[in-house]
Amino acid sequence: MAASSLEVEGLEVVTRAGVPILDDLSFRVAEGQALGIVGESGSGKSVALRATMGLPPAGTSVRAGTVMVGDRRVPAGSVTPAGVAMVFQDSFTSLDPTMRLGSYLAETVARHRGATIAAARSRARELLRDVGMTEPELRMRAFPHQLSGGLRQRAAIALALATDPRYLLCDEPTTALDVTLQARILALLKARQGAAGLGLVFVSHDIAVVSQIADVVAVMYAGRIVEIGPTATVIGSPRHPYAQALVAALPDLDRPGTRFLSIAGTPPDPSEFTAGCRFQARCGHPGTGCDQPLAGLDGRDHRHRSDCLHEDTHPAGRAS
Amino acid sequence: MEGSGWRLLGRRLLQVLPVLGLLLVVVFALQALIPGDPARAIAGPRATEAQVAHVRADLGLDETVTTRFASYVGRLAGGDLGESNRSDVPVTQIIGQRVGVTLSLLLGGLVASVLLAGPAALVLALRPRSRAAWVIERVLSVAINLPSFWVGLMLATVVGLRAGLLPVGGLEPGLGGHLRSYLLPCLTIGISLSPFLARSAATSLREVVASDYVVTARSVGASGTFLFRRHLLRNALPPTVTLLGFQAGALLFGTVIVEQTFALPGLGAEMITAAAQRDFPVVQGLTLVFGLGIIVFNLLADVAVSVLDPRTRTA
Amino acid sequence: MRRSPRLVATALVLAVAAATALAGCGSDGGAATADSAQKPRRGGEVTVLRSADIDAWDPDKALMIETFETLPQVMEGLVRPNPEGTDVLPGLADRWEIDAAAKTITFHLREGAAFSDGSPVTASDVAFSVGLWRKNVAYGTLYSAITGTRTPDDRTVVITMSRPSTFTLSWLANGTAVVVPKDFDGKTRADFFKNPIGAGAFEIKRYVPGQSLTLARNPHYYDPKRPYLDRLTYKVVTDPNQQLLQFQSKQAQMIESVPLDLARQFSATERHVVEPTATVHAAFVNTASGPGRDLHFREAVSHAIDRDTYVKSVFGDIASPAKGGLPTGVQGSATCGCSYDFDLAKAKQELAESSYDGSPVVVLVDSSSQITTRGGEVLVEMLKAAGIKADLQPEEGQVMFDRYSKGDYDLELAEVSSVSPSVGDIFGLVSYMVQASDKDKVITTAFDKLDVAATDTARTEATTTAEDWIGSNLPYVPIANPGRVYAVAATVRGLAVTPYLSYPADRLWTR
Amino acid sequence: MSQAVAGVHASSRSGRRMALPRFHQVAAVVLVLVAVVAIAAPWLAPYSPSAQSLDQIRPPSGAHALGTDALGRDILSRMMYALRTDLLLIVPAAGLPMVVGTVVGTLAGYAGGVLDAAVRWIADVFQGLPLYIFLVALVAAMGRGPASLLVAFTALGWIVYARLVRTEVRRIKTAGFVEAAYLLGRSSPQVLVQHVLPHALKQTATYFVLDLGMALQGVAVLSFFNLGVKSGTPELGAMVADAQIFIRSSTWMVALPGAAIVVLGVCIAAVGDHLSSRTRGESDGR
Repeated sequence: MAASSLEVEGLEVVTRAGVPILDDLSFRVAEGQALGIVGESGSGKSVALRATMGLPPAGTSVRAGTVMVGDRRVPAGSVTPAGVAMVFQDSFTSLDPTMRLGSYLAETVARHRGATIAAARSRARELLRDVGMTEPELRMRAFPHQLSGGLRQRAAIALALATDPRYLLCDEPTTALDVTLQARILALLKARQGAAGLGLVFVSHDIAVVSQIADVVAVMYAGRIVEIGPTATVIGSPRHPYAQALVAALPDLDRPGTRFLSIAGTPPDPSEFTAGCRFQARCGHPGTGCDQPLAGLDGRDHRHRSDCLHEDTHPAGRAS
Repeated sequence: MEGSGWRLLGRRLLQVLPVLGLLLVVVFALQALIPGDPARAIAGPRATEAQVAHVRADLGLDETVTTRFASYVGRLAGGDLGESNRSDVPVTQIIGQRVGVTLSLLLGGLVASVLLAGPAALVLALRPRSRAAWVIERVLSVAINLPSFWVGLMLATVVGLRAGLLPVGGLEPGLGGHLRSYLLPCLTIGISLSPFLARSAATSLREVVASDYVVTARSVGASGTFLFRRHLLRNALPPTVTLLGFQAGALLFGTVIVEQTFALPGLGAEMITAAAQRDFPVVQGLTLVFGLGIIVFNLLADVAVSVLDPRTRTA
Repeated sequence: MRRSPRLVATALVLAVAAATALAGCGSDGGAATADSAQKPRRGGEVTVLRSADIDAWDPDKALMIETFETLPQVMEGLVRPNPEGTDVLPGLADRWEIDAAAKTITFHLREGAAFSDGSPVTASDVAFSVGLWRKNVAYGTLYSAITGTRTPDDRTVVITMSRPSTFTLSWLANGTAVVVPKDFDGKTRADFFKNPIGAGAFEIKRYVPGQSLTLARNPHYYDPKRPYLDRLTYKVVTDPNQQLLQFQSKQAQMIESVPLDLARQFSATERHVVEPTATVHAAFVNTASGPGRDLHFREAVSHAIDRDTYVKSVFGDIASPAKGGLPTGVQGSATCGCSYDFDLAKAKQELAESSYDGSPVVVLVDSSSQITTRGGEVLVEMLKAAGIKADLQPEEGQVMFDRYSKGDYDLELAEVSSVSPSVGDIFGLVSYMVQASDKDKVITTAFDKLDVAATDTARTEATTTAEDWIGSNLPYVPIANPGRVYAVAATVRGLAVTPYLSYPADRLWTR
Repeated sequence: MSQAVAGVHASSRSGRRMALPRFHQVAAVVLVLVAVVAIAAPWLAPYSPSAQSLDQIRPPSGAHALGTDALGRDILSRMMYALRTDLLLIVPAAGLPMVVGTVVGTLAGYAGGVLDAAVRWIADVFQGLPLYIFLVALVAAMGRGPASLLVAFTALGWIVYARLVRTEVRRIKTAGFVEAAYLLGRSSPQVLVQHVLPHALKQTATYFVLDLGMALQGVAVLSFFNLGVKSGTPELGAMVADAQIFIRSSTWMVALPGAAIVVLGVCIAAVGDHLSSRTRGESDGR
């Protein structure tokens, strides 16, 4: 049952000065599956998504890597591989302020389906209903700055869906929203994933949010995947010290009053990336040989693995 | 144009009268403050005081400023701008004979300016680190500092005299003659205005290109000229359109240097001659024309901006 | 706009002619050039560039030299100036008699004299015109000798005078003594002068104020041979460089009063130099208040000026150091027995004797004229060398005139010019300017003598008394008699310019 | 076109690294040199700037390195002293209009409604002023000197800044981060200064950099109305204007001061651009 999948292999992104942000990053998500990528800001997780879309952030460029959508191979860095769409974090700045929502959606639908304007506009109304907007007719004529935060985020999702994607890359879509809206957006994405067999890649710094939606979770640190595996096992028994720290940082509702744990220090700047383990400086139990070159995990294999030489000597993660 | 554009146009047109009224009050105040006696300017050095007084009475200059203002506005309401103190030629006729030259220079100048600024802005915004951008930056900052009389003169000498392709100055009769006569002056205006336009457009274009919504637009497949027209241009234009509106208004008088360098009879040169000789009816008439032009050009720019960018539309 | 002195066509304070200076060769072109031998050809067209338009067709509004020059081409007067500008020639009147005893001038109108609409010029037209001249706002006082006119028959006009004035006849050759139809042919004055008809050599074909004036041959002109040209076009071009360009690209064949800084860019054959003109470039002294009241101070200023250097620096030698205070080269001109020489030692000595307390001396100039401003800078340096702390203050035209009439200055650089064949027309202006220091009216009495002088020697004698008074009292300090340059294409012949810069356009012809 | 847009991101591959030192560094050095010459003019200048001589309109020669003007004054000396006058004048002459225009534009754009309309009226009136009459009246009212010059520059210069900033502010006002700042309890003035103004200043900075160069030519025009520069004082703009008539017969009299104005303008623009792009965080070290 080899369902077709989105595979990114050997992705390399460098700054204008040649400093690598991502070197040899690979990951895979199958249709109907949800891959979560979690990590602190600056870990390169959103750069990975944007590079996959061929739209690396300003001042950076994709130097190597390929993107496989189903059976079609596209060199990384080529813009907007077919079948892949993206939803961005701040819906306010990511929607063109001069365009009415309806015409923006209709134009995108017309471009992808070659539909007539009338058909495109009805599809647009349908999309607005799909993302749970009330009075779609009113919303069609609205400009982004006339919508509330939640509505704007739904509009962004509708726009992504307008290209009839098979894979949806979500770059922290709920971070700018309050918790109740967050839950509704996650439910909406979950529904789309199930109903339309959409492949989801969900990036966030919040492990709790990722765990609600992702089947498989990859933990990224300093441009590399340091742990990957089915969500339950990774959160239940994290093996890499960084993953353990992330999970430990979650407030435990069972034991109120416990102090929050936080990880000392800050992630290294890309210019300070080393070949060896990049978590050394902040790792609670540095073993010997941590600066031996590490390759980072290949995200295409979803089995539970960790990229740490001394994982067996660490106490198991907190019992889930 | 959406409803709000028309509403803005309507509301703003109502404000034309008070602004022109305010401008007229300021001009009359300035005329009262300014040294130099219009009657003596007409009568000349040899006239006796009695004769000067006679001229003063004849021109109605012996009345108080307020009465003169009132009678001027009264006649203005009837569309009468009065006559030149110097030549008794009706001001409307003077303006009529010269407004064509000024408008031709203005519109031609703006077109030249946009044609020069457009490509330059594109290179500066889309290829900021290329050698071409570097060269254009330098050319722009040189062009801005070249005195426009020098640019005009060089064009007239090289293209006009040496190559003999175009008239060196003056206005040749006939439509073809007019076009040939306006080519070099409009290019001169274009060269002196385009640097401002290019830099303003480049700045806002650069900002738009780096914006999130352009990334989104490209992520949903917008590309090529559609991306440029629908997303880049529409967001980048507002500040440049505002500047264009300002420049258009400023050019009503601003073409005086080119009018003079190419001996073209525009409104600017007439304003200077009239002001120098304290020929106030002509000064007042021209000020109203310039004021009206400035208001209209700025208004058109604001309406264009409100059409381009919905965020600027308010109640 | 500093760089465009011509654009700001101000009616300069005392000058009728706008001041210009020339850098370039000083060859004396003069009127009689080789081409007078050839026979003028009829036909052709000439375009002339000038830096300012005529003030208006109405002689009351005449201030600029262009107006004095152009009005008589369309509305000829009874008499016209001779090319040398020292006497009068027949105009609409082909002969006249002066009866000194009865104080009358009797003019006999030409047989064929007719307006451009064909109607003949009658004595009543002339009588009506003389009435206009006497009521002229700017120049009426110069016709003061005339008491009235009589028209014994349709072609004879007798002008009666309160005194046997010979000056009046010369003054009738000035550009504003134009003959117009009686009662303006039924129109109002303003309407008539919008598009006037006259009995001159040309009629108005097309006039766009401030831009261009096209004249065509007057078919009814009394002399069928003249004007030689079919058509004459005056174009207003204020920018000197543009004037040069249009001349070089054959868009124009002549330029009136080329700015002297530009003159060297024309070849010698193209330069028609008029030098000296009937213009006096002088430093007018405020004798009512400030240091100017003291004659020693005025002597110091006069001796401090090295006129040869001044002429070279400011006018580029197209001028001659002033020999007298009144215009030269016209009827009645004379030089003063005194001498305006440069003597720094004497200047310092005079300054020591004067009541000058070292406070800054304000030198007022018109900032719209590049030449007088440059003159101001040279004058200031020369005065400083003599110990006078001079402060140059260029002012915009009307502001300068305002400060001048309020006495808010010490020295003021400007020019005074004749506009008719007689030096007399300037006396009125000079007496007005020097009234503060001319307590016993020397200038006015000198004019009265000149007015009735029957012979040239009598005229010169009258002028000399005025010159001597000016030389010894220095109400103003004459500096130079500037020249003028006309640019003329090789194809244009017959240009003869009088010292007061009028030229009969009907004598121009093209080869 | 989208390649062009993509090019923006991947441009490091296409743009060749500049071998020679950054242009703006060269420009900065030139400006420093100019400042030194301006300060040291009395010692460096071979002649007194106002010393007239009889050898007028002489081309550059041994005696006069850059030739002499219509009054026989040494052009090199006059240009040195002119730098002193101009450097002191152009910064306030372009700076004041920017400050006034930006403040007024920001308030008008931010407050909107009546204030916005009122500012637009006043701007239209100021822009419509008859320049000639206004300047002569200004001299009559305020007298000569730098004060009236700066008033003239400000009165005529603030309008374009106000209009540019007003348009920008109206667009930024609705931006998310502005709303967020409010939510966090910032007061209006704080929001204005910390959040709205920096964005609006981008357009102002771009225009200001060019306006500095233009101020030189503005001074020449105003000196015709006896504003600011006293007649005879060496000033680059006035030198060009005075020598305009000699442009074809003795070109150096216009070309030399004109070239100085162009070089000054180019260097100011280069350094200005670099500083403003540095503040915008795009220190791409062009």
